[in-house]
Amino acid sequence: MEQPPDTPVTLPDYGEYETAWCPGCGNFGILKAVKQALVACQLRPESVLFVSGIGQAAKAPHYLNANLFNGLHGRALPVATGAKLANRALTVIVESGDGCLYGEGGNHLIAAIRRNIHVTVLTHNNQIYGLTKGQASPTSMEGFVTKAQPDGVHSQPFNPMATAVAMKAGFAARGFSGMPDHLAGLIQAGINHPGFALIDILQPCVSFNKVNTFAWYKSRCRDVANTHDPANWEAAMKLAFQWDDWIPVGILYKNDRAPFESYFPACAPGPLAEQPVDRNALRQILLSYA
Amino acid sequence: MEQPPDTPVTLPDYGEYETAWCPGCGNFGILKAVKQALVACQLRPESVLFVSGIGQAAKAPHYLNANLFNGLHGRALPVATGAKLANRALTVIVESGDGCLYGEGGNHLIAAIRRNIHVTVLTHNNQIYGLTKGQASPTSMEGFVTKAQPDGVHSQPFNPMATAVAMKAGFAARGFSGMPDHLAGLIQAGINHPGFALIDILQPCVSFNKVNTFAWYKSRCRDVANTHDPANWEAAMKLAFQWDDWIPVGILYKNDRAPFESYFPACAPGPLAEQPVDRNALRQILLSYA
Amino acid sequence: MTNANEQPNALQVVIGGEAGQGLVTISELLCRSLVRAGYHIVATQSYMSRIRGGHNTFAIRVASAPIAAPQEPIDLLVALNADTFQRHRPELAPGALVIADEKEDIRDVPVLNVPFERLASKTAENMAACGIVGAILGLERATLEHALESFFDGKHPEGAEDNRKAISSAYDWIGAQKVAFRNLPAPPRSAAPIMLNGNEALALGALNAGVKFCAFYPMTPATTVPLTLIKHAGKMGTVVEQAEDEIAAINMAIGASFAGAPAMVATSGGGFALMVESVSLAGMTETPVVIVVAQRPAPATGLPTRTEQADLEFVLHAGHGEFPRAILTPGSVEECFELAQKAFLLADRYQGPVFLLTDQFLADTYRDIVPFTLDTPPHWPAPPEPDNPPYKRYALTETGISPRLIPGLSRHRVVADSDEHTEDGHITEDLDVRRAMVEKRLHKMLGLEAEVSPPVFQGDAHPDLLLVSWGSSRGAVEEAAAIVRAGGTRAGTLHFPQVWPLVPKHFLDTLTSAPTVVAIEGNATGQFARLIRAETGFHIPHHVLRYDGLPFTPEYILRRLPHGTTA
Amino acid sequence: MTNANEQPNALQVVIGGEAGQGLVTISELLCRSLVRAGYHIVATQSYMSRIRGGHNTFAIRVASAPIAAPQEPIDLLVALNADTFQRHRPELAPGALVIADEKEDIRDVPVLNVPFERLASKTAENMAACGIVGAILGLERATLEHALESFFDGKHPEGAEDNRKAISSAYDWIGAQKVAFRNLPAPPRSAAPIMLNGNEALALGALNAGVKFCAFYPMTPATTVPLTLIKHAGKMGTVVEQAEDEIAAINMAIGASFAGAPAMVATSGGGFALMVESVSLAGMTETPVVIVVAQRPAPATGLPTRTEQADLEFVLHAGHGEFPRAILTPGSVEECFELAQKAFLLADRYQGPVFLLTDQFLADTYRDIVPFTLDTPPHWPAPPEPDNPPYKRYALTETGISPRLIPGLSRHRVVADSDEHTEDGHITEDLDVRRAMVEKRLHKMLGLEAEVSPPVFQGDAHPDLLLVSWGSSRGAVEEAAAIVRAGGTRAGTLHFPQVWPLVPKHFLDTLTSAPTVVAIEGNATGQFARLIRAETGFHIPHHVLRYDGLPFTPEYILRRLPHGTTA
Ligand SMILES: Cc1ncc(C[n+]2csc(CCOP(=O)(O)OP(=O)(O)O)c2C)c(N)n1
Ligand SMILES: Cc1ncc(C[n+]2csc(CCOP(=O)(O)OP(=O)(O)O)c2C)c(N)n1
Ligand code: SF4
Ligand code: SF4
Ligand SMILES: [Mg+2]
Ligand SMILES: [Mg+2]
Repeated sequence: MEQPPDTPVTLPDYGEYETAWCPGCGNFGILKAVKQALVACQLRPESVLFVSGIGQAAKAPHYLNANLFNGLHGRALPVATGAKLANRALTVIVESGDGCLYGEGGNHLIAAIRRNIHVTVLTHNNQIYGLTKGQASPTSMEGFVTKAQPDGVHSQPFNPMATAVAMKAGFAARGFSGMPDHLAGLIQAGINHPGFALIDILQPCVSFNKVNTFAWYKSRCRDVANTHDPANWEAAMKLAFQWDDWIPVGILYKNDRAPFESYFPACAPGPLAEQPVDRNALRQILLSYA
Repeated sequence: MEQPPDTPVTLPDYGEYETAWCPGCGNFGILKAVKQALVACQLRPESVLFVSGIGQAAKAPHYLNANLFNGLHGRALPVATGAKLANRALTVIVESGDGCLYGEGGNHLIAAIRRNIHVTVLTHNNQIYGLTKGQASPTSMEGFVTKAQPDGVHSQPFNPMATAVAMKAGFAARGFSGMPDHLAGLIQAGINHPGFALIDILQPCVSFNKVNTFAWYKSRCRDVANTHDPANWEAAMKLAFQWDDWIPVGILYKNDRAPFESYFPACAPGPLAEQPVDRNALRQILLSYA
Repeated sequence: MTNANEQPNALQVVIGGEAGQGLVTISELLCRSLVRAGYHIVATQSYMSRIRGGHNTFAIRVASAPIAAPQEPIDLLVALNADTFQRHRPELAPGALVIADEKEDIRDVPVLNVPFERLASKTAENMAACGIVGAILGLERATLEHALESFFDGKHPEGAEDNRKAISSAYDWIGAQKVAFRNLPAPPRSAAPIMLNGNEALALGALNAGVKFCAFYPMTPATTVPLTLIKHAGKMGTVVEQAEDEIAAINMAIGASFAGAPAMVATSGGGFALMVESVSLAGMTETPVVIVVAQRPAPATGLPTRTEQADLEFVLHAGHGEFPRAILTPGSVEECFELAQKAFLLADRYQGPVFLLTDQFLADTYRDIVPFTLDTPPHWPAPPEPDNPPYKRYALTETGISPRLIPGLSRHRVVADSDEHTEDGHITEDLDVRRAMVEKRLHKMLGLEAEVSPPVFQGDAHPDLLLVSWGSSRGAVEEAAAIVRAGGTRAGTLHFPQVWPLVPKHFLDTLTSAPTVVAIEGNATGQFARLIRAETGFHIPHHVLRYDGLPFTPEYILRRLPHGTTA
Repeated sequence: MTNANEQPNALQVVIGGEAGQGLVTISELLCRSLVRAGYHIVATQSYMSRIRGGHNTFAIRVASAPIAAPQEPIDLLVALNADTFQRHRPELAPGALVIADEKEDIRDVPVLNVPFERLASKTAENMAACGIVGAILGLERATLEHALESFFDGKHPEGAEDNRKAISSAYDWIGAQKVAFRNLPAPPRSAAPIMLNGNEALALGALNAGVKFCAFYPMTPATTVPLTLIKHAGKMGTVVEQAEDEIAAINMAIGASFAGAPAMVATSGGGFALMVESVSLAGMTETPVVIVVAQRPAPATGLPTRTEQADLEFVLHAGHGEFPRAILTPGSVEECFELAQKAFLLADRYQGPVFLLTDQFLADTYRDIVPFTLDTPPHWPAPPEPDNPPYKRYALTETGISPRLIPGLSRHRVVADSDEHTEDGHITEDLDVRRAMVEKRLHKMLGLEAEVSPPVFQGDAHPDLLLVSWGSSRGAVEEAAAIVRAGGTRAGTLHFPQVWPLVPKHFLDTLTSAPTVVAIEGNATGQFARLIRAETGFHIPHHVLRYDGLPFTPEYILRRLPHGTTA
């Protein structure tokens, strides 16, 4: 199974696993696209670290062959941030649900955008809490009816793209699980973007979201690649709000701020785990307390 | 001391107290403006509930005569939300610091904006953690140096106005503690706005923020009232990013979404505390489990 | 020694299949029909943390006489897929019957091969299975049909009709078969029982106590508490809000409670962990709040859909600093209702956090219940308005209880602070005030102790074997003791419906006078036994522990009792 | 019975004033000078939760012989404002001297009226006070001047010069006065001690242990731990990040640790409360993380700048579910250094959360320290790479410890999961695996028990009076016992530098054989005594508790010992 490091990476390197998802779930398309992107990036499994939270989406990285820290609901981003700071050489990818990343984990998303840490976030956005059996998520549309919201959702949905663009995130893109090749391209671009990348992925949940179905998304999602310059902030902001008959998918916004980890001199020489403890320096420090 | 309810409310109704703030702190101007606004709104102290977190700013409501729940660092907004839902008749005002509301409490801010609950938030934004002796806050500018950030802040500052406008908050305004009359007007408008109102108040911290001083703010803050229509979202978005020689103060954005509490039929008849338990209904419900 | 399954009046039906096969629907329908027909049930749900696929079961123990616990041996196994048969084959009781599709190749055990395809449309096959079981158990066809009607409640007429037909064909088909299966005696009761699981009962108890506000963030196995409140929110005038996270949930509840609304939250271990800082806030500001912690196996995410009792010490000590609390641990669906009411009463009276500590097993288990009487509602007096200002929210009193007014509902201002505070609620750093306030708050423990629900002893006076339990294992423990007794050993049980505060005089004599004491706990370290020792010095030498995610059964306990303790 | 203050070799200087008067600067300068001159110090900070105004003190107990605790009586009171004199007047020892501005009207006690306005510019008046005290204590002028130089370190030359002048004028002025004040014997030492407070020592210990990552959210009294790391981050190659909240802080540390960096967090009760879910995560994923909890009085926000020991039970049981942990409770500044190292060692070896439980008193108290030797660094071995794939992160082993590889640093993939997992780290709902994993994790307790830092006994063999303590009260307890012994009673002390796990054979004999045992704890309910009882059944009948926010002193303890226990 082990390949010498100069062999090209191929799809089988990332394996095939049985999943715990419902047949027809949009997660399958995302899983496919992720593997495709990793191969396109020629990243070896042992150099990639997935970090996920809890939810149906968060199980995704169990279904490919890479390093994984499957942590708590809502807390993938700080774990990813710590891991990236500990070892810049790791490709760190966060994969989780809309509830996990925009609900429980909302504060970390904002902080990660502000930091611009080089972590790629893949949100499986099914506009619902799947694993807990169908309550509204932060992205559920106003009026959306569930068992927990029998009169419909009263809160305005969280618009991840608008918030990311308003906060001038390093990289903000929207994808659709039903366009896996297109999505793979976005993920590849996100991984290669040297800073924070948020990819919000529209994903039908066949079990609980009977409004935003595959067909619903399919008829709306169209790529913006040919008509939009991601450096154009105003245009990006407009596209972020575009959500009716047309939902634009593609890279909405991008800039070139320096990644957070570049500010830490300690991160430069290599993994923190391999840095020695300089006891001579420490001795000097101790004496400075005289 | 007790006044019959038809006596007009005057400043002395809100009292004068000794504070624990540093002489010269911007908090004094805010305290003054708050009292002025409450009088202008002709609100009786017993009908007003302040909710605050922890920090120098969060002490503010101790220095006036009204109901107060001074809770945990970062958690003022959910307490305020619960209280407002329990009693719509209360005027609920959240007062706390930038660290409290945008740092520890970031997730609640986003949720409160989405809900559009009728709560007025006054952020004492001194761009620093005051009470804990001067670490960077979410609004500290890039490069800002503190003991905890000796190489300067590397994160992009949180822009509360940009985020609020991007999220189409009910009411978003910026004030300056050095313009207390202007600020009082904003607070009055915020209280009267029937939905969520965020008022970000620039506030010099004489002890720890030696960059964004009174003079620094003073020379930059100018009102937008005459030139800007808060219904104009695009213009509001531009103003939200305006932060150099000119920092616009005033109401940047406003809309008329229905307040969150209006969706709960149970909130309509009056305070939940005064609603009886309908045991006949409950008996019917019990039997429906046969 | 007899076994639970040998009770002539009880038998166990297990329905197993994948998530998404409609297992829950038909099982609930069957339970409801059995209850309406007057049977007693203990119906336990066991499911995986996924929406489709996997392996789930619904185990319905049914009896003509009262029963209290699930049992292990299966008398009637409905295998909705092949996997179910393979998994549960070892649990089949002597004389058990398996019901499976005729296409499954099941051998060596009595099997009823059902031609489901012929009996029902694809989507109604599960309903045909339901009909088969109903018929075998001797339920009237009409009973099932009526239960089906209430299920559909006039909605989806096509689906309803399809399902009715499936039941009908099943009854028709089985009439022509010769099924050898032991029948249950006819049920003796004629009362009109209802069917509730623990979470439903808990929510209804809260409603009767006057809950007006609930905030929650979804978390298995607690979510059905708020969902039950939501279902009845319109009629009961309750505000229920799904919060952005658990921290928000409990702070909303505290805010609502401060503003006068009896308030609660419901969550499980990991969600509760996020509430811990605010438990301390409720303690410091003396704000009533009822906190439901429905336990599941941890640490961390653990096994989200299984059961455990490993959060006792965590809940007992959750929150920084020292302040009073009470922890109620219902041992049955009825106790969920009763103790939910008590929780609100205590929270109101002692002004602080009160816990209802349940678990997945109790939360999800359906029982037949005699409808509760609602005529003794707990008392929520309007707080007396002190007439001499200044009003002092935290006035130092003998009981530690201070007059609580509601902001906006009196002429007074109400000030609460998470910092140490003076009697009027304002922040202070006066260290004498500090000492007085610590003592005032802790003084409330005395009142709480006076209102403790004492442990319930059952069985022989002066037993040789004493089984100690808390929370959901009550039924299994009491049934195990009954079997031990039937075997000739003097046995008793001591069930704790409240684990904090503990009042040693309630139980210490019972403990010290029994030759053999065994603690039965759904955790790996014997947390309650440790607590008893911390409070009394009494060391419970024997343990029966379970931490594999499954609930206690009488059989599980009997197999693990110390050697020589049973005759 | 003698009193602490009657020790001929010790005296206490208290400097009091408002926040913002430069109190900390001059006190630290004075301490440093005293330490450089060879004196022993215990310098305790007592401050309010505000930036300007209020009342703060810095109490410097100074001695020619080793001392271990603060004392109450004041020998030299420097009153930077009138309020200081009023507050501390009752604490003045016989023969005490008060130093105050000549404008203050202080009577009835010996007072040195200083013309501060003449001695220094407005901003340097505090430094003049510093000079006065230095001169009275017999410090050489040059010692203070050198300390001032290191303080300014070449920066702000004008301010530095102003301050130097103030010291100089103070020395000149006092030369002309006749000050009657008892002098301390000259210090005996010639070693070159350093001066550290508990938090600094803790951070330096962590650095020596190899800490490479720390995330924090500011919280008094923990913040100076990360601030110390930040100060030396450049030289030591440490990454320190201020997180958006405490939940982020601990998850960042867990992420960094998973990726191989020895990692820590530091916070206080309320902030720790937010980390509780992630403590359970570290337990489940078996990720090393060192958690510093610097206690302060709670519940909730409590008294942010005062001290308490009321989070022991909270920290012990924090986190849902059951998993191993260790809790180290340093009793001195030296133990902060030592136990910080041990914490990293244990976290690494047993792969989970390890706690350092300190408090505001210890965190902020300066002591003279003999520089630590750094030549016995703890061992961080590169994990051996198993050569037969598949690599199993959670392989079941006899010790419960599984081979830990670092993702990206080997050929293997490393998979960790907060759900229950198989040996290879993947999510499972297999209930047999569950049971095995629970047992594997708890099995690590055995190893932890074998490495416990045992309690330290001091004093007479077979004491009649045994004082039991944990954490920061060690010094006060040991001094109190010394005084009792000097009074003719056989007394001993048992200090616990580690409170979990407890190994009864380390201490049970000592406890049971002492006629009178007293637990000394900085809380209101006797938490550690309860823990001892839970683990051993032994009931400590007497308590000396303190919960007003102030640290223990020998005097406080002596006043509260049970009647008849001292000769
Ligand atoms: C602290 C905490 N709160 C709640 C839960 C329960 N929970 C598990 S998954 C989930 C929501 C899942 O929704 P989402 O993140 O959108 O993922 P999806 O299942 O839809 O893919 C929740 C609330 C939890 N595991 N932890
Ligand atoms: C959970 C928690 N974390 C940290 C703290 C410590 N703390 C108190 S105030 C504060 C920051 C204050 O900054 P800000 O909110 O901006 O208010 P300011 O003092 O500047 O007015 C912090 C971190 C706390 N009390 N609780
Ligand atoms: S519940 Fe929804 S999101 Fe989860 S696996 Fe099924 S279809 Fe996918
Ligand atoms: S520290 Fe800053 S914010 Fe706090 S009172 Fe002083 S000046 Fe104001
Ligand atoms: Mg989702
Ligand atoms: Mg601030």
